[in-house]
Amino acid sequence: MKKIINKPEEYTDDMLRGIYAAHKGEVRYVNDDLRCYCTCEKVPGKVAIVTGGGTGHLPLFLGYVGKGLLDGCGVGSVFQSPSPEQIYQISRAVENGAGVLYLYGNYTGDIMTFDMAAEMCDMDDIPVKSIVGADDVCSGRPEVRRGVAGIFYMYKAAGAKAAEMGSLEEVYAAAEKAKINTRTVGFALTPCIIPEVGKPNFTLGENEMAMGMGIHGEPGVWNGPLKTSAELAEESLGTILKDMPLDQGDEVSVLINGLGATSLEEQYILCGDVMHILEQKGIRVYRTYVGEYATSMEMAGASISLCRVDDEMKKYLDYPVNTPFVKCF
Amino acid sequence: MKKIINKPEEYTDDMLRGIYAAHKGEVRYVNDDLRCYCTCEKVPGKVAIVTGGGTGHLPLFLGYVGKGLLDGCGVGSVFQSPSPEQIYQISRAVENGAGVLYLYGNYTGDIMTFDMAAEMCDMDDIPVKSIVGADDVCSGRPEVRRGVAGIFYMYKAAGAKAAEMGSLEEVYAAAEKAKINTRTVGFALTPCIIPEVGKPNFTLGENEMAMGMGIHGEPGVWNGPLKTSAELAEESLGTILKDMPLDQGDEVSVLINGLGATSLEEQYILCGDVMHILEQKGIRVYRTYVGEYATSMEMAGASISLCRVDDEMKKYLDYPVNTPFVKCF
Amino acid sequence: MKIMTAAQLPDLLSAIAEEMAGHEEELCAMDAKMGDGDLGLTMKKGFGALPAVAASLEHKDLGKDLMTCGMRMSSVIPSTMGFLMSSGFMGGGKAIAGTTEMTGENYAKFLHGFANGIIRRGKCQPGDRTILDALDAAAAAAEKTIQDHPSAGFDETAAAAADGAKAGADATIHMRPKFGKAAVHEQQADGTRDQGAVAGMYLVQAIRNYACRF
Amino acid sequence: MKIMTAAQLPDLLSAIAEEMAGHEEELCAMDAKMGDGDLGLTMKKGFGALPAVAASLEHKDLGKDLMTCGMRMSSVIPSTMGFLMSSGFMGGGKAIAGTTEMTGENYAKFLHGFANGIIRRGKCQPGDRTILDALDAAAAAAEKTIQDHPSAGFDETAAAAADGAKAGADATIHMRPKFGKAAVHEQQADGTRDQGAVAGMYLVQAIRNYACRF
Ligand SMILES: Nc1ncnc2c1ncn2[C@@H]1O[C@H](COP(=O)(O)OP(=O)(O)O)[C@@H](O)[C@H]1O
Ligand SMILES: Nc1ncnc2c1ncn2[C@@H]1O[C@H](COP(=O)(O)OP(=O)(O)O)[C@@H](O)[C@H]1O
Ligand SMILES: [Mg+2]
Ligand SMILES: [Mg+2]
Ligand SMILES: [Mg+2]
Ligand SMILES: [Mg+2]
Repeated sequence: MKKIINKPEEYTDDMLRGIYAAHKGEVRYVNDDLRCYCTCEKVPGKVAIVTGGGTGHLPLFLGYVGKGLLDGCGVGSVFQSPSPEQIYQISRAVENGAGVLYLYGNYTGDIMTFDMAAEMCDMDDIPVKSIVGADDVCSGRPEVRRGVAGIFYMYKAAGAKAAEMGSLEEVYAAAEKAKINTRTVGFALTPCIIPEVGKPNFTLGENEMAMGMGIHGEPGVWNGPLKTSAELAEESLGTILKDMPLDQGDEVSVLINGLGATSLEEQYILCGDVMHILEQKGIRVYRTYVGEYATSMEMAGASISLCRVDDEMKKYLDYPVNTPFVKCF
Repeated sequence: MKKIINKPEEYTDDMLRGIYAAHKGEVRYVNDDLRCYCTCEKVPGKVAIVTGGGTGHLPLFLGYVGKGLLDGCGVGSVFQSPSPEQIYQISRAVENGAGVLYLYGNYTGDIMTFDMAAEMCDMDDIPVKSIVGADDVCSGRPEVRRGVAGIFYMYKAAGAKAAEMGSLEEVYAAAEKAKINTRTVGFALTPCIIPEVGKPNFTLGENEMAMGMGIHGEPGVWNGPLKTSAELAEESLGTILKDMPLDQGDEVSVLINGLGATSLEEQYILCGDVMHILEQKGIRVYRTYVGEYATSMEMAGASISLCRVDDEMKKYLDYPVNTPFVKCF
Repeated sequence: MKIMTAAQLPDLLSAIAEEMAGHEEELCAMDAKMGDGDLGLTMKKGFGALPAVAASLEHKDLGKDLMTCGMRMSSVIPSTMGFLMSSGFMGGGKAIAGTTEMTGENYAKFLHGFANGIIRRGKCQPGDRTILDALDAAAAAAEKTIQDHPSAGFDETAAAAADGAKAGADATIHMRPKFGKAAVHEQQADGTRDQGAVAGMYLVQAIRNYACRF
Repeated sequence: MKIMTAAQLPDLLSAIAEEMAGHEEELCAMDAKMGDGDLGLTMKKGFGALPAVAASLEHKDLGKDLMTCGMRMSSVIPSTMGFLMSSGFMGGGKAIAGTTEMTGENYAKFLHGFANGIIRRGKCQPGDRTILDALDAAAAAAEKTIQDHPSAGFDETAAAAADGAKAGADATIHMRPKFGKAAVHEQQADGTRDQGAVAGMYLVQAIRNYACRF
């Protein structure tokens, strides 16, 4: 296991110590618990948005806490959920009197955590609404789909609406709108290693890849020989467009996401192939994001997300964002 | 070779096609040559800054072209120099009547390219000054040192001074000031693969790392068993501070740079260890940058840069930057 | 024992923790087949933390003490089974809030509340091949015991519940998984008991062993 | 031939390109020991592009044509040796600008300008274990020939230059590298000729072969 770490069991907390040291004054933790991660900025009357999930996906989840996006994030151990108590404490710290939106990925453990936290908030009369990202087309029926990189668009929409001082219902509706219009397909080329486990979480042959694999290594739709960038773009877009048909003249935002070890050079090669296909289909592109938005530590691979946009969604995407990890203008 | 690519020999141009497609309206190419990369924005009377170097180091070099930073970049093939003709054509396209600063890394081929381009500009009466980044402490005497991630600070200082409409001499002086005050130490954990070569550019044992290795795999000061993050921080800072002694109360900016495959989580763990040591030594930290600033495709490893700052340097660091790849506020 | 007092809760929890620790490797191996292989570890860790929690409480309300223990568990092991166990203890404790004694009748109520806590948290139904299948069968067996013998003690009820839990866990062999990683690796589940149901069974059996020891 | 005309430049360049292609593997192997192993490839590619470039020119000024070829080379092979060869051709061409004939005297001037182009580009000196050591010795040998026999032809001068280049390349065996990757892998350099000097030697030898062929 070639990682720049100290004790594997301190991986998450060592990472957090580094983050707080690097971004003093921008982010802080509450309840004396490093894993209760909050923005330093409180805006009275603003709906607070809280997310959370396991460590190992930076900039997901905590990287989206900051101006124009989220207010707090519960940080679990590697690929593990945060605790309900942590989400509850964060909620209390960041709520501004306008309620809290829980916005996180569709994973059993996380759902349970946030549901329990919502019940605790309920006892404190803090209004909470919950919505999960479930954009990963290859992970089953819409209700059971995992949340992956496409949650970026939900963060973006909800964050903008909250910053515009929308109500809890309006912020929820913005997130829901992004959810309905976003689809992702991802593929892995290599596994990653959970520090405390010390060995790869799955295996792939020398020239093998896994189409549709999840960010924790959940199996996808096929394992087979590595395809070219153009073939991957073609197949992924085919899967997305079968699930969310688009007409000529429709407009989308494109998110090309690197899973960790895949170079930015490759991400742009893939981006070029995706843009080429969209152009051929007469689908217009509004904004293109390329980079690491939801990773699996040092896993090699990428994902492609499309978000269908209208004037309202464009306004959300245009809204400026400035967190220690994510800056959009 | 597990890469998301099409033809290896099209790696650089496929990447560039993706970049131009993703960032239409922000960047463009001139002379009908994809590799002559320029910002779309012309500011009359501003000193133009041109950089260049081989592909495989994104966001270096072209990622630094944009608002508050550079004006153009010559893009070479993987780990190869751009041509003098390309630098010359870019210079002609981006110069705004106030001269051009060539700011690039200290590599033989690149020096020759920029020198030849400067001679061509001279024939057109375009004033050119040149300065190279040479921050890599482990690569020898100051004059022969390679340029690595620390060139970020030179870009930042020169870019801010040019944006403030400083003269060519002033922009050069800002870059030089950053150069004098910046040191970097890097280490690699795994090699990377040049697409057209198809096999790793060096080998390291299962538990082995290379301290001081260059971003093209140039040998460093030792190869040996992988150290912990805290040990790496200690040794790297020791090397830096021996070369550029700092006193208690001195102030620095810190740049933790991932070489490609090393996760952001690990970069922050390393950051935490670096900050801890600086705190113990009473060295204050002004701004901390963590992420990928100069990579080697999918090489695992990291580098640590310190830039000693005074009020002038702080002003340069504070100057807002907005390129498709790099955003600082 | 026919009745367990609130003050004995730390003892009971120690007995459960010991039992779970004894099955660590077995549960991990079962879980590894289907998922991440951490079930034995989390059960040992989660239950291992409870005796100290219970010992620090006032023993004035057995139901509330059980709820507090459950709440704590979700912080110690924030994983699916951690949350389910936590919700079970909270649901069970709530069902007997106000009492200081674990009678047979209260234990039946506790198990019923436990199963409901799981249903609420997991949005699951009996037959979905989960821990619920063990706990639901345990609760039904306990209730039947009380219906048949209203004065049945903690020990007698716990014995019936343990038999029910075993039958419930065994029944999962033939169920198709509906949730989480197991649903994805459906084939591997075939012919084995659900690991969560087995953990639930060990919990109910550990309580029986404690209740019948004295 | 005693004199080569500007119109023959494409032919000369073809002959050089052929010679370089013949040494592709040898130069790559030498370069691989020290650096990235691409030297044979780039020399083949760089010189391979020149005949077509030269053919497209007007043959009115041999010096200018040589400069244009040099300029082009830096775009075709933007690597250290590419820039050095390019600067050599540009320096050599500039030294005989205005002429249409390669006489012995002009060839000596060309080589002198070639060596100066390398010095200017590489900031190197004779003895630094580079291509310059071959070209500088070649230029010196050519100049000596002209000094001794002012009317010596292109062929005679080129023959002397080729011998000089060989001696210069051989002398690098005992020199310590000062530049680039070779300086880092200093030990590996010991006992071998500098690969750049060898490439320079093949260039000068190819010109001799062409000049003496007719
Ligand atoms: N929605 C659910 N409702 C009830 N039980 C569930 C549910 N999902 C999973 N389980 C139970 O949890 C067990 C897995 O627990 P655990 O190993 O902690 O999960 P993971 O490691 O996947 O988070 C399963 O065997 C099953 O009994
Ligand atoms: N500064 C210099 N001046 C003159 N010659 C040099 C210089 N640096 C390198 N060389 C020559 O270039 C040769 C290496 O060329 P090449 O393989 O193209 O370099 P690289 O692949 O390292 O860019 C060396 O053998 C040496 O002869
Ligand atoms: Mg990465
Ligand atoms: Mg990377
Ligand atoms: Mg598990
Ligand atoms: Mg070479």
